[in-house]
Amino acid sequence: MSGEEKWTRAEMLAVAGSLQVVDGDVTVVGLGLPQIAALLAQRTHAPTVRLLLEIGVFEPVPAEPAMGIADPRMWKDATAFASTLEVLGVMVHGGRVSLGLLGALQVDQWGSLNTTEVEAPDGSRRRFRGSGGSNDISSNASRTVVIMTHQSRKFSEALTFLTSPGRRIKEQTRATVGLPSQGPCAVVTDRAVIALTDAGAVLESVHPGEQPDTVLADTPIPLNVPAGGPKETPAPTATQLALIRTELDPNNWYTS
Amino acid sequence: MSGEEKWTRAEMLAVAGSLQVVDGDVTVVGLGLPQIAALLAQRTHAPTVRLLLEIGVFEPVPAEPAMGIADPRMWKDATAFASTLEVLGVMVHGGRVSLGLLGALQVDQWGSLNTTEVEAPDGSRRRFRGSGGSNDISSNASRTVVIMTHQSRKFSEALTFLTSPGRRIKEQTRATVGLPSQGPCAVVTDRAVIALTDAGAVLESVHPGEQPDTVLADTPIPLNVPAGGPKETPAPTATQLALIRTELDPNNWYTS
Amino acid sequence: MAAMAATAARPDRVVSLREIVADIPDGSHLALAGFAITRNAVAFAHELIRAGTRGLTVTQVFGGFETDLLAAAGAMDCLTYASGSIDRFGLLYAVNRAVLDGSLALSEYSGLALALRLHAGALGLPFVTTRSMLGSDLVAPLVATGQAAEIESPFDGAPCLALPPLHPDIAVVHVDVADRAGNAMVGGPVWSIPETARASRMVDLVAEEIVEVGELDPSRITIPGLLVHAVARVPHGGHPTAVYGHYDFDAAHLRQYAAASNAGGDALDAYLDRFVRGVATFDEYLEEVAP
Amino acid sequence: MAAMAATAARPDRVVSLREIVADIPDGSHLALAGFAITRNAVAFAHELIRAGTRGLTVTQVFGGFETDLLAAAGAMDCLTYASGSIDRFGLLYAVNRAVLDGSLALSEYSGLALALRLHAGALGLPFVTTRSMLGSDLVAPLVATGQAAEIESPFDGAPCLALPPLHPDIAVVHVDVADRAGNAMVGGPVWSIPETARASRMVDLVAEEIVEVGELDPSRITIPGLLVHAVARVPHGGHPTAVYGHYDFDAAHLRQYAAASNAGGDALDAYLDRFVRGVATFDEYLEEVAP
Repeated sequence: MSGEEKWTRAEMLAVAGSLQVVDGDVTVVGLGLPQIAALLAQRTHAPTVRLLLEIGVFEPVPAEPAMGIADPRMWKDATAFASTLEVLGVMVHGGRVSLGLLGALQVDQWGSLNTTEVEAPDGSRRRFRGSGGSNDISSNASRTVVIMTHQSRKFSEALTFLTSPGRRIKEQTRATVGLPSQGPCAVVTDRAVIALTDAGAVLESVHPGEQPDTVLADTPIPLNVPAGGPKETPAPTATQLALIRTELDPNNWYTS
Repeated sequence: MSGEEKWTRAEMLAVAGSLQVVDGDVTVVGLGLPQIAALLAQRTHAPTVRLLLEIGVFEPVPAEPAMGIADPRMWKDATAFASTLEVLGVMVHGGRVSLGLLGALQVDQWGSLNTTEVEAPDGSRRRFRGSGGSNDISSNASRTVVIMTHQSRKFSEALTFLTSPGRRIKEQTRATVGLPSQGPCAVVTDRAVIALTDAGAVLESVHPGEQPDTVLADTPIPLNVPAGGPKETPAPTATQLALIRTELDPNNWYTS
Repeated sequence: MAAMAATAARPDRVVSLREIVADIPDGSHLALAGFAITRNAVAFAHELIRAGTRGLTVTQVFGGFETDLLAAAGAMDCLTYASGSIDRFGLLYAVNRAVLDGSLALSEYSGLALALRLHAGALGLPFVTTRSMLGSDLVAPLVATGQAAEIESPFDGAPCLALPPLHPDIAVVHVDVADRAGNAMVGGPVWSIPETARASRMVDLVAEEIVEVGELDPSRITIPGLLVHAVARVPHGGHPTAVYGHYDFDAAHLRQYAAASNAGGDALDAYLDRFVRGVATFDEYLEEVAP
Repeated sequence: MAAMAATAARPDRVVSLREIVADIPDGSHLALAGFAITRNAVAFAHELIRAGTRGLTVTQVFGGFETDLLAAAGAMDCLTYASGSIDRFGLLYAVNRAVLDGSLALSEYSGLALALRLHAGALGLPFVTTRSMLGSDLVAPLVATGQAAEIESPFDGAPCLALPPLHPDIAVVHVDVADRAGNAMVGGPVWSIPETARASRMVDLVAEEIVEVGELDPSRITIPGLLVHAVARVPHGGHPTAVYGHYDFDAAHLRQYAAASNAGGDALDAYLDRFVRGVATFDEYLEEVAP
């Protein structure tokens, strides 16, 4: 527990992530905490957010916790069932998605993501999920937000594998590479909100109870600090916490 | 009436056209007489012919006469309703169609078709339907058969407009142009059956009552005659005629 | 910050046909989705003609009655299509006449090629490739106007035709039923309706019937409401063309129109005056054709 | 020549699951269509493992339980995918282990890029283009192996990625219901099922239920029977994954499998011996998991 022990770090992360959703956003949601953040936004400040799942689901309004985007509980009250070509193609590649919410194993200062493979200090490799729609969403959505826990090893100037492109890709601009949108605009962790800009990453806010210096020390990428220091992220409200605990994740699958 | 006045020319055409269908063919059918020929084959010697309509219809078994492929009567008992991309794309362009049955305004000795525009001797132009799926079918089906009435002006070594490619296209082979299949294999008219081969067009058979010389004179394209002369096309059977008159075209929309 | 129940805030996209037409400026690039004598957006075409909208570019894979009506009224400057007819009732006489007299600029494709351009537009693909049209006279005018390019496959060097994506401004589709949020269902074959709607920057629907959100089977949605700008209810709005599962085409009326369109001039003007310009609404037209 | 009534001669494509598996030689290129914990062709994977089929290449846009099972049994030499997991239950541990120890060659794409390769295969397109994957580390290994090419649009010079069509030998899809001629319906979202089936040279189906031709709504057909080689009925054949509208996933069994797959070695062998190799049919497996 953090923040005077009133919420878990993962709850804080879900809340801070949800605040990145603007009402009216057309949003593709990745597996895990992005689901909880999107549903929390849908149930609070962004009732008209339009959710899309790459499995081929339009505008679901899930009422029960789900084990992932392949869990039919996540498809509840969808307006249309369709295909991956329809969601990742027509909606994402077609430029109709305003926000992607993605998880990551590793992120660089431009918001490029690794969801494929990491290397331990001893040189051994671990493999994860791969791209799925993550690359398509990072490449094509108007903006994307990365939602992940904050550990030093997850921030790197040299990703083990660049699965999904950020605002710059190996010193190239997105336009040079041929990508249409601005790309990632924030990394939200369980300790801070890092804004991504064309001038680099900025420590926008730290969560209640966090010290900016400690966060900076645990974020080994070039990270700017605004004049006057980072703000404090708004604390979760009782309503948000109640929603997470009683409806969105009562079994603590995501927010323990 | 021809053939001892027992059948109309259009009936003979429908019958001769139907004989080009082999049982088991996957067949895309164009508007007009090709419909009647295909349905006649389905109701006689080719009961397992699989019909497809470019409007997005799989395996219909029409029981009533239809005014074209956009007439819902033509879609009866279909196994699947789908899209043009599914029929002209997956089935035709994907190489899964063994036979296309097409109409034409004008044909050359290689089976290239004009369904777009013709020029009268006075230089005035008349415009028709355009390609629709005709070009796609001629370009991609394993074989195609042209079904049309036999008038001298419909045969030309120099088409006013080459809508759909034949076995050779302006002296180029299909392979050179980039087309996958052999292309048109026959032109069936209300007077004769002309086989199309890589060595040129051959007057394979003339219909009962037709004189080979007259047919040749009315077919102003290079046309080979087999040693021993053309065969006689089998005459319509009573069964075929009864089917056309009582079920397939009782209103004489196509076979008057 | 109040919590909300797990029920959706769904937008209401229902408007009148007149509002749909009022949002279409002169010179717009329309995508139509009828096919010969089936599922034409006839009520929409009537309203557009009454509004006096001019200078339209129309893209439609398979032209039909609605296309010829717009040509007859002189509403169209440019047409992109793969073919057109009113099936056995006749050709698109008004379209063909306008092409020949130079008042209508025509771009012609094969059915698949034009469907693929719309499909590429729908998916946001940089371009799409095909073997269709290779060697035909369809290619040269398209290449000359930047609508196609002859290239080789980077994988095996095979010749192929590249086609750029197509993005009409506004698609107008006649559907069986839509819910109030615009999720719409088309019964029977759908020809090029899916990619025509998805390629367009805006989608308007005319529906035989409108129901509440949640009443339609999500597995039967042909056009997701998320892509839809507005939907208007016009029962029988496809007359005289057929709408599968709802009504047959009106053969007598199609014959009457085909004769007028083929004749052109005063005969066609008389048709338009009586059935389109001379009525205030589509309901009045329906009374005129079947009093 | 006798005339026939206007009723169709429809083929009967119903066979047993064992016959489907017997037709799949070692070294085949299979296309699978499950997604994580939903609609996996588990009965098929079991039968394939019991048949001892080896050296398979598998293409699957989103890997899942079935994919890991084939890796666990050592049936696969090559895998082409965009991602894989068993959702919150875990990763494709057996797949990942085989990739790291070099016994499984992996080609990786983005979800859209691989779906587009299958889509191009389905439509017979010379190649397809996308902006996805540009700039990422996914590109270089694909370019090096002829699976992608960096090109420019012939229309505006924009950089894009060209991808060749993909044609697996045999697709195996678990469907809700098929008729005896193989016309099949999938309820709920269909992810990459349509293009996975259409890209493949042959399509086999496993169906929860089989009905007579004519009983299904032609507007609800996900895979036309014309593309289908054979269909076998195996109720509950997706267990322990979910089949929408039929049954939920079996969380306890997925946890049990995930633990065994993560542990590997004897634990995974014990799982396979008990639930796959140690039973003669899928019905026996179903009794073993829910006696």
